[in-house]
Amino acid sequence: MKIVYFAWVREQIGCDAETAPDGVSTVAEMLVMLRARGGGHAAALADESRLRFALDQLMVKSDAKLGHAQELAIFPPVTGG
Amino acid sequence: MKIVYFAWVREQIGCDAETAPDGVSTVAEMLVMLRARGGGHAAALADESRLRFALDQLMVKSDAKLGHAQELAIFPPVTGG
Amino acid sequence: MIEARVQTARFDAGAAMDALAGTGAGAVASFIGIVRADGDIAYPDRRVTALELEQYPAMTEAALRGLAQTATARFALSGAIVIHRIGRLEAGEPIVLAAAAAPHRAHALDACAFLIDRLKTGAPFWKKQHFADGSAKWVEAKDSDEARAAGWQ
Amino acid sequence: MIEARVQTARFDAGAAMDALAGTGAGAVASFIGIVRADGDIAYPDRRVTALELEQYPAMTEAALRGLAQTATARFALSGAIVIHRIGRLEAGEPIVLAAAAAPHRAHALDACAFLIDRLKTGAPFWKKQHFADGSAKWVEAKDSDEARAAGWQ
Repeated sequence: MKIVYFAWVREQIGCDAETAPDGVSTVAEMLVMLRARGGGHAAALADESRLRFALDQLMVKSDAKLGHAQELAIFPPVTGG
Repeated sequence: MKIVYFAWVREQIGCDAETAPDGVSTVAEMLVMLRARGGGHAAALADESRLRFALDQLMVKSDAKLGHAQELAIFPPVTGG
Repeated sequence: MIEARVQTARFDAGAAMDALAGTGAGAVASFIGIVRADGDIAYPDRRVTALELEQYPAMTEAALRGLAQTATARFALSGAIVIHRIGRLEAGEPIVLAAAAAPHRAHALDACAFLIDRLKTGAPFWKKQHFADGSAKWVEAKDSDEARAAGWQ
Repeated sequence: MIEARVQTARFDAGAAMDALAGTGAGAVASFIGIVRADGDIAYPDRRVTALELEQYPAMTEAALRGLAQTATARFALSGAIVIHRIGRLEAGEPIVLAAAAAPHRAHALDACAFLIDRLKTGAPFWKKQHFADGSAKWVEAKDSDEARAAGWQ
């Protein structure tokens, strides 16, 4: 699975997209795994309340199961319009 | 004072504008005077609930005093927009 | 910026919105009313080919300008434009434009609705429908329009 | 008729409204959002010179199209258009157009407000403000936007 980042999440992590670790079942578990990398990952993903998620381009909550999704997106609350 | 008519009031009376009779103090009294002319006047002005009024281009109720107004307009409820 | 006009010609909605966008606003909302071929719900089987718009010339522009000024004060607008056409308008043609510019969207959207709701009950225009069968009939005012306009008190 | 687009170029609001007017509607309502120079209420003393609009490209057009489809079903629209710009936009430039066509004005006006309220909380765009002093800051999402969007449940 691919992970993509946007806005200040992307800037703090210093990366647009990366390959997800295997053996993770939910979005929340993925956050724990990614934070363990430290550095930008730990800083950007520290506060889940400031993050939003999409699985295969559909908005989900952090308890969503990853299932066979191809792409997980992690980003701040949207501010378009 | 000049009286002007619009829409179906104008059509039924068969007249765009005419000079008002003297010695009338309110819009309601003017209606009574005009109805007495019979014909189109009586038909068009029969039902006050279907009429609206403006004195010198400001909407008023039928109890409004004519005062020194220059122009009384009698017309149906507006339907623009 | 306030603009209030009565005219027979078509209006340029894009130019009006550009003008409002140039007032330093963050939001511009607009409404256009159009002649509908299935205009009169009382006569669903009669197609409307055209509307004839009559006005009270001495009163209309002042009424539209007053409306735009009221909206500007009430919603803190940076601009308001109201343009109403008169004369014969075929089905599909635009009749009226009401547009408002404000710092934020809630005021622009509310002002736009306010302008068109109040115009419908307060500006001296009357519509006569011309049907495909050659008949004609003045449009009746709707109670629902009175109710919407009264809702802004 | 549904149109949903993401683009860097300016959009033609007049052409969009003309297209919606041609759907047999009686009413067309539109909203345009514009880059404000006094953009961030958290920094009233810093003038905004430009916004940088970032998107999630794989998701945005589908999100805008889904929004237009939802509005069309909910308000019985004859047409809906949503256009959102991306890239660098200077103060005064239009960002977004949301427009709706319906038989009567209440549905067109409500649908237009629905489109922009839902877009602000549901479409994957992010704004970065560039200030006159050279600093830059991502715009924070507003609770009031969440509340407005939730009001359409």
